[in-house]
Amino acid sequence: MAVDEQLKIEMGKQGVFVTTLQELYNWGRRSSIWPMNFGLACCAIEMIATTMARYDLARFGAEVFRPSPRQADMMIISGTVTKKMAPQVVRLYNQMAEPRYVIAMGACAISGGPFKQGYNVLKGIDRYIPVDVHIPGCPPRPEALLEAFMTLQKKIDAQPLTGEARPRHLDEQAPGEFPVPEQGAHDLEPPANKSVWTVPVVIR
Amino acid sequence: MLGEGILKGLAETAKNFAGSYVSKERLTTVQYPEERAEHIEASRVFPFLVYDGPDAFAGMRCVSCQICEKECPPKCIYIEKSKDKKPDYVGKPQNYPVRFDIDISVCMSCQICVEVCPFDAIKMDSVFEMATDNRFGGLLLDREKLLKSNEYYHSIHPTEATEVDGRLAEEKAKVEAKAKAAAEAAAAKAAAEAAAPKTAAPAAAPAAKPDAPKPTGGAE
Amino acid sequence: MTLSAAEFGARQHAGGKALPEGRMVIDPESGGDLLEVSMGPHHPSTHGVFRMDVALDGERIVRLKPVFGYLHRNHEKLGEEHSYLASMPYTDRLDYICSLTNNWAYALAVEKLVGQEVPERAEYLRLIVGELTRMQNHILSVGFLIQDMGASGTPLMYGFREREKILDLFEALTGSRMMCNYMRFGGCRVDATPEWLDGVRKVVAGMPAFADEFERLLCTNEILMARTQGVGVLRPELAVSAGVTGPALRASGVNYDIRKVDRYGIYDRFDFKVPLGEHGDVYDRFMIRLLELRQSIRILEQALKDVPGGPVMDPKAKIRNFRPKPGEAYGRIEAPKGELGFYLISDGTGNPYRYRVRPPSFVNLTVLEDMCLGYSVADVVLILGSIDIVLGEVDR
Amino acid sequence: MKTVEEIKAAIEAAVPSASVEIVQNPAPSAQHSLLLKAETAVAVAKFLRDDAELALDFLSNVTGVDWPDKEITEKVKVTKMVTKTVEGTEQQVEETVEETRKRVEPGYLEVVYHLYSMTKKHGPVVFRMRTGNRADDVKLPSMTPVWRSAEYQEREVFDLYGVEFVGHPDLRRILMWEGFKDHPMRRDYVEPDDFEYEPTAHDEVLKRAQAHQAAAAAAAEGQKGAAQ
Amino acid sequence: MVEKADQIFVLLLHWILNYLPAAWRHPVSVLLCVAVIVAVYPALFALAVLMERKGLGRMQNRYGPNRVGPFGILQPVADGIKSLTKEDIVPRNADALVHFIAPLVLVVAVFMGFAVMPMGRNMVLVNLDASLLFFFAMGASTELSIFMAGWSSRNKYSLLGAMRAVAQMISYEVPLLLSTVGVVMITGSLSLVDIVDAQNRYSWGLAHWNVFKPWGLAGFVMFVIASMAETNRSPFDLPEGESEIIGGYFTEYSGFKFALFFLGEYVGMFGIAGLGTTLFLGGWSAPLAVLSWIPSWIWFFAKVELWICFFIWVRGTLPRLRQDQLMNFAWKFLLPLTLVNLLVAAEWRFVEGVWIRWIVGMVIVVGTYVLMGRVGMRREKLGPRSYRYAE
Amino acid sequence: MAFNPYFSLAVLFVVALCFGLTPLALAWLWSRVFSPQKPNAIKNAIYECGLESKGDAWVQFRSSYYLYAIIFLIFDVEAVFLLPFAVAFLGLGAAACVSMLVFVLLLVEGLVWAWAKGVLTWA
Repeated sequence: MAVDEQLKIEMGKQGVFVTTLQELYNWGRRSSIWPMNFGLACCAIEMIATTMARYDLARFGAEVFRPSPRQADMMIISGTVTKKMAPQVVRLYNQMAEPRYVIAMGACAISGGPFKQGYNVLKGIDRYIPVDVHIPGCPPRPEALLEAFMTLQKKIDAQPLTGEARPRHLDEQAPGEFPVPEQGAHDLEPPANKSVWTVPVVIR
Repeated sequence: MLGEGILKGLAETAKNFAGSYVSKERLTTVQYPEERAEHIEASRVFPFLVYDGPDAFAGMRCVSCQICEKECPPKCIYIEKSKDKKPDYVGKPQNYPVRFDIDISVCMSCQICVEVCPFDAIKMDSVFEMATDNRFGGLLLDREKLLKSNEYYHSIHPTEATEVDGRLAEEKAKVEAKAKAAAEAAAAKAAAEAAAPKTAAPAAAPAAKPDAPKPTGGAE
Repeated sequence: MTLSAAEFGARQHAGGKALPEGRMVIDPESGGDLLEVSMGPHHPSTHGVFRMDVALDGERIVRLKPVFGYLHRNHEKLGEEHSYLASMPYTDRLDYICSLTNNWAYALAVEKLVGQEVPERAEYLRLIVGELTRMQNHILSVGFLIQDMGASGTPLMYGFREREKILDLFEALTGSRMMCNYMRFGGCRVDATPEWLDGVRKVVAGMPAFADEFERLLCTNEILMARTQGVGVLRPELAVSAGVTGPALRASGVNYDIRKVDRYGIYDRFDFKVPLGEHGDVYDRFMIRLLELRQSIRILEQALKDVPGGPVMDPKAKIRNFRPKPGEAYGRIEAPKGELGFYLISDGTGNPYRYRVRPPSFVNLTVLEDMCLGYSVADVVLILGSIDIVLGEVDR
Repeated sequence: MKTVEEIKAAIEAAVPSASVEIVQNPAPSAQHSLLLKAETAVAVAKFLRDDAELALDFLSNVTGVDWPDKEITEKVKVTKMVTKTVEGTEQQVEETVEETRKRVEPGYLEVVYHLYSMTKKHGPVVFRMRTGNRADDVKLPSMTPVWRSAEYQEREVFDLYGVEFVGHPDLRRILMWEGFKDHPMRRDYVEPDDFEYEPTAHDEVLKRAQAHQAAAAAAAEGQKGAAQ
Repeated sequence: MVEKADQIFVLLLHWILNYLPAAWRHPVSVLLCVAVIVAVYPALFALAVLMERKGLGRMQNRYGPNRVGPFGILQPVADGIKSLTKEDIVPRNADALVHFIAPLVLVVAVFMGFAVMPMGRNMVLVNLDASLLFFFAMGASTELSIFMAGWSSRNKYSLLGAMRAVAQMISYEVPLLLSTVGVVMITGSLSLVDIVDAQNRYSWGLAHWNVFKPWGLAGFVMFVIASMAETNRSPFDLPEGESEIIGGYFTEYSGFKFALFFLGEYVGMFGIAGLGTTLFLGGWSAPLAVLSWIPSWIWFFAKVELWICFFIWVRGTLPRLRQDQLMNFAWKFLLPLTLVNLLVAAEWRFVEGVWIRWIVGMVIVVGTYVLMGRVGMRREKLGPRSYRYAE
Repeated sequence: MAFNPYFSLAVLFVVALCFGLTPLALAWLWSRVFSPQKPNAIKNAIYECGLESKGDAWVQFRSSYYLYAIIFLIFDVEAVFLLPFAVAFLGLGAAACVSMLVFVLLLVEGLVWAWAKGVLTWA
């Protein structure tokens, strides 16, 4: 839209305004991250423990666990994503409203973890959706989840509102849809989403 | 009467609400980044490699026997054995790992590597703050990141570390005594050296891991 | 649309009519549209990634098909690919709320397979951690049940408050909060210090007060009674036929507790009773858990009086290069959720030839549809919660 | 409780056509089992459940086991007629030779059931059934009509091993998705190959990972070349 | 001085209006009052949300939000900014227009209710003769909005939620309305201003609040219960029923539309709390004559907040009812009780003698309550149980 | 100068509507300028626990819902009749009250009838 572009340029000129707006925006979404009520496996119990009295995720304003993806900001992939579950996870991620964040909690969510040799276990959810923060551990302690949460907040703080470095959801060109894999006769098809998953070569 | 149970329940929550302002028992939150729960000695998260003395490389206890690599249930350890040798803590030349990688994005913190290590070289760390947005770089720990000093080990697991130290010192003393004896009796020298690695086996089983009959090094 | 004749027949045959008296399912052919809803895999109260395909008439359940496998992590396959020892940490992740009883069942099966003895002190430690596990499981399952009922977390929070105390004990003994990996074939991995035992005594001493608080908060609450009494009735014949075990079975009035039947470990030394329900409804299952919690306290009080000294590991036991002779064994214990069994076939190599887990949650789910038919959506989540499943164990 | 031999005798008395074999278990657990024929299994099972003395009303566990075809190499003494030249004349002589033979022992799928009694509080009684082979003759009678608890466990055996239970009310895949073709717990199952990123691989996995890495490196190289 | 503090807003308004030409005065005055209503209640909403989150926390042995701003007080602001900048999703198959209108209908309806609410002495926007009826009319249209939301989303959970909501709200509308009839009977007016004035009298230093009378006490309790159901608060939060039907009618709402629902629900809560306060707790009047120096509007808002606190307390304690139980409770328990309460109100007028009418009234209402409770529990076979043990 | 009280109500209506519309407009503006909306087929599909939604949600519901509505109507009308009586109650004699009681009792009878007929049994 031409008008929008002009508006953006106009706003770019008024740098201060954008900066304040950016700060306000980042502060707002950083301080009010509502997780999706979404537990997969072992780590879910630690995720629940994090919201409970001892650790109290609520102190950060993040105890509003929304059951519907429409109202949630953050998806905590807490546990093993199996190949049977992966399409559902990807679909749920797709159905969340932007901006949305993903925390891969625990070894299984990052890489398949101890179960990665299994035939039905997805070797990391980042094969299909972009993950913001990874927490290793099996399961990570509740404090580790809190730390990851703060890491995510820092990450949000550093995101500019305009310009090249702006996050995915502010970029009109960046894809908003992440295709849901099909369940084939032997495996998921495709086995990974090439636009989010590029593997570094391991030198051996 | 109808509603009695509800009133009882309301009284219970009210008690907790009021109690949260006066009693620690009713306000159990530990405010994490500023406050921390008391460190539990046995607590384990990811493995690390212990080295003695000031130099990480020279004091490295690992002799790359690869037992942990083999026994690790999720296969998250990768070891590359050196071609050359360096002296270990008793002074005997041993191989060392050129490469020692642990993929903590896979590690299940089961402690089996620690249990099977005959050299007390790998131990469990208690650092859990490893969250990262770098999937490939941040979660693969290499030898440099894994090596931590014996002092650090003492600081996190004092009881266990003292036992390990005692055991190692005993072993070292034995080797030294044998070496001394060997120097005195040149004839016994060769025999003493051959027996040196075997001495690891009969070390008294400590309380920390009394079960494992110590394997006599290498894969059996 | 409705139950197929074969399904119905199977039910009839297996000693249970599809519906107890007084409940009826409207014939969906006769009018009114059915709403086909999928509850799960992402649903706040399916305790993970369980799914139920539900057909609703208004809000009433006409058909309910459980769909499993969303957490099928190939546990058994991995068990066959790993050595006997390496499977131990995997058992932690079966029923991830009660890792220590899983350890125990697996260790027991392997000990049966090779005829391994366990030192007395280790038996005591196993019993202590096992009963602590049972306590925290029951606390949690009751908490989740009330959570499903729509309480905004309060009972669950109180439950977790106590659970954290028990988890601290686990961590101090085994090094990990949840995934303890504590037992070995022929004993336990580490010994408990006297301070630890004192810690247990302290926690156990505080437990009755918590149980009282919980009971005041919930047991006579009219809303809770209205929601749970007479809901999800499981009749004893069906329960036995369907292999239901654990508190769910005893709530139906069947006296079957493997701690009493098999007398494994050292349970025969302690004096405890098995609470039995009468109605077999959700309230009974809920109460049986609370009563078992009190019995666990009783067992622990007795066990903690005199823990004998000695080693915690049979010195003859082997850890690495453990190769049982060919043969097979089925070992089972009374896990908090029911009968947890391990069936192992050894072919003489270092890996089991067949490694089978008999998960209580999975088998207990057999009766889910029978219990739910004719009730409303709101009851389904309660009935599911009262069976107390953990998906790690259901799907393995 | 009765011993396996006594149970066998009792079964054969009650169900005359049933021929029950005893499978010995050499392990210290000494849980010997009964091998049932598929044709009479349901009748035997009903007897086990309803017999007043046994009263095995609780089917605890259903297990599938895969025993693949075994190639057995054995030395056999063979006697055959050989034409030999003995003392200048050709004669048919009987001769015993040792020969190495390869023989394929056909595999089978096995289902093991563990029974207990809740009323009598005894057990376990183990019985098993075997299929004809692993490919097409994989039908076994379902125990679901006798014990409901077999319902999901048999579905699981069907899903993971491919044993078809005749008489099961609802035999569908349970753990894997509909449309999945393999039976993953069989010992010859080939896992999907998705080992792209394995920084700590060994053995089998290492080989697969290396193959992937080589392909990826080549592709990256090719792209670079194309870009230049 | 006391009077000035009491009337500070009224004086302020007059002071401003003095600077305006006469023709403008009325519209501007209305506009200002409306602006105050539309500003104050959302602010109160923010406060209530924070109170709820912190209060629930305290009940559950934890702190609750305490990091965003000092003591977490900026938490609602952050939530607002977040909601404002969140993507708005409209399902493909949804009825887009109705989907869009539904939250607006809710917000408008709940705000309209405040038009007739006396928030302090001389502080009411419109003093309608039938303001009570007006309030109920407005309150009823929230049902419409919830049904619109659930139906238009074309989501199965939403639909279930909407169906539940409509059934629940119409069922509780009746006891809610009937529990107020006693007040109208004794006051003889449908105007909320008159009802407060009638309660603003003192005998022996104690106010004549309706709640201090048997019919008022019973009416009050029933009003509280019905108001919880009307505002979908726990234990009557079935239309949302997170653990059963995900989010109920607002499952498919995201961004600020969802925030509007959230807001509408809370503001509706204030409305009903304000009405209850006005009817039973003497509105803006002080409970004791000696406390009359505290400005009237402080009393009003304090009572409303207290009411909200009670809602939070109940929410922190009780599980949810089931739909049929909810309906049974409304029709088979509350409704007969409200009718009995009318008798008590009539008795209050016709029986002479303070103590006698007190006792007779209490006997009727408490007796019916206990009897019906007992019969109901027995019929449903509910009650504590004892258990047997096997050795 | 007497003003129509409904003028105030109209103002409140408009302002409340604006109160709802303004943030929605702001949110729309925000999405236009900074954060583009990216609708797509998966995102805009109906949410159903992570699965593709099968069947339509707009089905015919059972009649029990409507029966409640009818009873509600009866009692709401009753309340409408009751309120004028209630307002005038203080000025009425016992006879008027008794006749009102009869009216209420008639309705109660209706309630009891519906109750006995099982209309009030939620299915």
